[in-house]
Amino acid sequence: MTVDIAYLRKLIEAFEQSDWDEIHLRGEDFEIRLSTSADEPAAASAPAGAAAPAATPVATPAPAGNGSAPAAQAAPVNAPAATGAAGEPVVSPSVGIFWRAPSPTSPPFVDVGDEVTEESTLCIVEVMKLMTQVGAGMSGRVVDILVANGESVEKGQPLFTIQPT
Amino acid sequence: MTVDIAYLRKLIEAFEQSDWDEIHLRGEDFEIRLSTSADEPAAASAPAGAAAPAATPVATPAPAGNGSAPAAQAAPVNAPAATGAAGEPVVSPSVGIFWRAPSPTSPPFVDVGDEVTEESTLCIVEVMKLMTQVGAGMSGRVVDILVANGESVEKGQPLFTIQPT
Amino acid sequence: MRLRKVLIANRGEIALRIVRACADEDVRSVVATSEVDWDSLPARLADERVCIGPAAAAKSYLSVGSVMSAAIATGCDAIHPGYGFLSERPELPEACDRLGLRFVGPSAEAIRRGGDKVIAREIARAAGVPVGGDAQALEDSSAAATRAQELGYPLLIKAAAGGGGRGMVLVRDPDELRSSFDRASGEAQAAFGDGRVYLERYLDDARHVEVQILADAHGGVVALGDRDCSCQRRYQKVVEEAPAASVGDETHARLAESARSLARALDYVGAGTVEFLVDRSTQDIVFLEMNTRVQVEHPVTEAVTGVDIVREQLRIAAGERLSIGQEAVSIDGHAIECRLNAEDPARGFAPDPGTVQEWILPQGDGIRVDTHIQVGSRIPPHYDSLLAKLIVHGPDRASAIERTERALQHLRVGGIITNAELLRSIVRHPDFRADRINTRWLEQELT
Amino acid sequence: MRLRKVLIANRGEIALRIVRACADEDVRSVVATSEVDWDSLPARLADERVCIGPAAAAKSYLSVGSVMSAAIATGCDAIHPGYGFLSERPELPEACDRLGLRFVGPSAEAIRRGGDKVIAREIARAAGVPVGGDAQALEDSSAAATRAQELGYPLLIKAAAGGGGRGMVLVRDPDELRSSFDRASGEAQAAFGDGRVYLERYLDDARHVEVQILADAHGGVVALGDRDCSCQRRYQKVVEEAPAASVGDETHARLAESARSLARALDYVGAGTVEFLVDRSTQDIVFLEMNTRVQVEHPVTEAVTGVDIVREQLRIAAGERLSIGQEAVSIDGHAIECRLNAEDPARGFAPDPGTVQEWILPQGDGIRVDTHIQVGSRIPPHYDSLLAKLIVHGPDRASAIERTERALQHLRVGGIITNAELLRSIVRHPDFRADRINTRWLEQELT
Repeated sequence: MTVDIAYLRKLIEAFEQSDWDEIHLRGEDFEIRLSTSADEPAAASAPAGAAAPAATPVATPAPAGNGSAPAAQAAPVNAPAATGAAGEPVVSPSVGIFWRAPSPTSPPFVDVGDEVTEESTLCIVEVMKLMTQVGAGMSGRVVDILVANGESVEKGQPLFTIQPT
Repeated sequence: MTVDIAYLRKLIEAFEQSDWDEIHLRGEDFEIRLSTSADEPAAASAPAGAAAPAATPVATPAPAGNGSAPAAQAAPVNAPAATGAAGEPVVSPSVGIFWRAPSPTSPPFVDVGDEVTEESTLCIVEVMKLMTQVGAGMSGRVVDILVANGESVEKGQPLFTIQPT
Repeated sequence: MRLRKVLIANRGEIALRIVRACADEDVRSVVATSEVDWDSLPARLADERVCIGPAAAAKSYLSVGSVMSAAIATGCDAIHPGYGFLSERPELPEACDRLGLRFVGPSAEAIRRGGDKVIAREIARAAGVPVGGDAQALEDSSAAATRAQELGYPLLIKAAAGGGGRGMVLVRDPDELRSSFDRASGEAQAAFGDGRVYLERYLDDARHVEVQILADAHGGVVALGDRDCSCQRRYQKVVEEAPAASVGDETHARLAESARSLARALDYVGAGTVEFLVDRSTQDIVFLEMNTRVQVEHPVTEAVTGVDIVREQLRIAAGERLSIGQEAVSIDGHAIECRLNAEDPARGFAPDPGTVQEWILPQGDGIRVDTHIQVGSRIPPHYDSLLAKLIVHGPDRASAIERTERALQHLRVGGIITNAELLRSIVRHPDFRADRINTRWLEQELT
Repeated sequence: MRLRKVLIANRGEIALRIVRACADEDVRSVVATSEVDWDSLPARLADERVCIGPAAAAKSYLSVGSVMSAAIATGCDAIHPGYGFLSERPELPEACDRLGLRFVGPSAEAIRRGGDKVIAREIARAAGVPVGGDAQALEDSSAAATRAQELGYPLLIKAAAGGGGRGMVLVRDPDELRSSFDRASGEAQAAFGDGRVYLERYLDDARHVEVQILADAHGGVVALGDRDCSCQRRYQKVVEEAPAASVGDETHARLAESARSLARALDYVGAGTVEFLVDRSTQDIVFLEMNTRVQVEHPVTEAVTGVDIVREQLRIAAGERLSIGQEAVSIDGHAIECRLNAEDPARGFAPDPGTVQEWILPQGDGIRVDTHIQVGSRIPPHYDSLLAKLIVHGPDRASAIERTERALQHLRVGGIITNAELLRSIVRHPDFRADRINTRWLEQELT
């Protein structure tokens, strides 16, 4: 099926009157992207609770209209690529979702350059609603963060690089 | 599990006192073959009804005893190999089992060298209890029978070669 | 004496059904398989499996020697034959008796007498069960003509050794009888090695109604209500129901009492089914035949009675008493079974073996599916085409039909052709919904 | 006005359940999926599917904008939220109202008032439902101390915005109250953005009993009997039953009447559940909370009442009357649900995502499995761990337990670790069989 033009009009109208920040729909044979800015949307933000920043809505409908099916795979997992930063890796204890902050509205646990101790929490890995805090396990300085917030991670995948002190 | 020696003894005894002509059992880790003769057993005979020829029983138990699993596949399908005999093929109308006779005790419909007419029945192909008679569809002489009695056949597989007259 | 380990001499959904009943009764199970069934679901779920021969049933599932040998080699103390294959061959219980195993089913004698149409009819008649015609084989064509005159046309000439619709000829007048008699007898001789034939009243507007019997070795004989299996094609049942909703209370009682009388007269021990025809206008009942094994359609009776028939079979074979008495049998609601077959109604119901690519079953309250199929299952060409039985239970016939229709709608099968669309047409049809069908309805209306 | 097309804003077994209920009601279905669920069974079986965002629920299943947009773009006239995700967020029915769609559930107002613990308790109290403690938020620590003295210890400090076990602290004496009050209020503020707390009587030997409610827009309010969900771990239900067999007739009636009163007081329209604690020794009942959506465990109620709760939800949303009145509700037998989760009891119930390699379900009379899993299904790490619900119905509790035990025995799952063995341990346990458990039993006995 393709999208009825009347439905599309109604959708744009609803979007303009809403505080929804970005909409991206894909069906069997259509794709619709509406955004409050012309930029590419940011990645997922943090666990649970939808953030709702109000902005001047600028609708940019872009129905693709061809028969291509949507990609069935989720966000790609970052490969543990060699980075320039030297140090010890902190790896994920399980498969899951990588979260840098305890809630959508909180600041990240750590940033590059921060000093950490053995007890410092670096991130949360969420698996099926179970939140596991990942600790540094060593004292040192965060020299690299290898995964973007909200991405899927595999068990044993390096998440941070820490330069021990 | 392996076969208990007491069970095996009981089986041999039962076989010797029976009119069973050949027994071939395979389990996860054993294989037993009992036969009334030392020869390899003949292939399957004909549709339905167990034949029961009496013969002097000679038990030849042969438990394999190793861990090899039995072959899960049925009798191999004869490839429609090129034969020396020239003529027209008669092919199977469907997947099924090839039977040369209407019953286990009947003689075959045709043998190599027999003359056939358009109306002659050459064989039965059985699929899920439905018996389909396969006719010659031409006048001529049977020059080759390409499949052994009781074997599985595929749709379109050549069954007979007929030299039209 | 408890059973310890049972050899299951069958395949498909009924083998799986028996594997599970064994587990439920705390009895070990061994599935005897042909080569093509080695990796089948029942074989994998049983405690053990043993390959007894090639795909051709004559050398595996139909071989008494192979089945007996497998039972002995694996240390079984009983054999469950399921339905079809060896289940009604007296040679199997005979071999069990000889070799000290128990047979989950009646004695060889009961199978022989119940399976011989002429003998069964004579026993039925003696037990007061209406047989609609003769209980004796006819000498020759002229004896037949005399007898036919007394019984009145139309009549069926039936083979004493026939069954399931095989070996019968309809005759409407003396001319047809004369021209058909010798041929019918000759064909019976050729097909069954037994040329005896008899005459039976032909009911052209009748329902197929059968009674489920359980009998133990202590004299307990229970009728678990009846089933209506009128919806059939070429004597193959397609949709079955429990109870038989079109017959009145008096007929229900008459059927149950007739079936119990017959079971008693046969000294029957085990699960069995007594089949009748019921004339739609007169409600006259006529004994058809006795099936001395568990029936494909047993789950509809389980649904409305709450009795697990296969577990009862195991208990009976162990010498236990039935878990239920006749007075405790009550019928709760209505149940319908649809047989999903790998066959193509558009090509004259030609069987369609192949590999199952998609297999999505309905789910929900009152829905049961008995099946051995999974995605990736190969349907071999060597055996029958039954893929699954959809059994739906509801508080009454109308709601059971509605649930069945929905469940069939939710079924998705890919890779092979099935009769699902025919089943949908049946349960949607006004005649079926109004329960005004007879045994010829399906062939005349929908196929 | 009939529904034409429903957007299902959920995933997993409940999405599939709703897809089928839509088909049964002759309504088109559209499943809104995240990227990882695009090829899931509900998405493939729906009439249409639309991908509304990435795997992270915050950007897909929890995004009101994405769900609303998907409903509009696909021309739906209603949204079914299932359970979890957006099902109890008033923003979704509000958006539906604003944009002219129907919401399959109660009004935003009813969700808001029913979901706010303090308001719900006040409404319950006013409707004559025992609330076991206060129905008002406490000003400060000293007000709490005064009130606690009147109520008597032990007590629970609970967050007004909490639920499902989150935001509660047990206090046994004034010292503990003093030291805990400010922390509890602070944590509630941090977790829910709402620091209001109240005091509730703590029953340390109680059962969790809940009443299923259906209410239509024409004033019809029906209680479909109760369920016992005492078998839980960390406030997550594991095994549920209907009816609650341990309470007497008088308590059944009191629970049903309390639930109906509360629903009427809330002007409730839709399916909902009113949760209570029942003191095991006194049979006192205490209102816990109201869930304003379909419950995971709704099938046990379907089994014993014969009412299809999800279809009733669709009918209610279409403005139709309930198909059943209170006087027609009767309880037939007993039903048990076991939740099969992808989690490892040996590793502290750590979830175990992965790919399902083997998936063999039980079959048989009285057995229902609701699941979205097939062989090859990948269990994503983003959502909850529910794989399947096994629902077993029997004529009484003992036979339902026996059937459940057998059905669990026949279940085979490979490729992922599940809690199947825990479920088997529960139904085999003498305490469970004797029905002498309370809400803390599972954690104390088996985990």
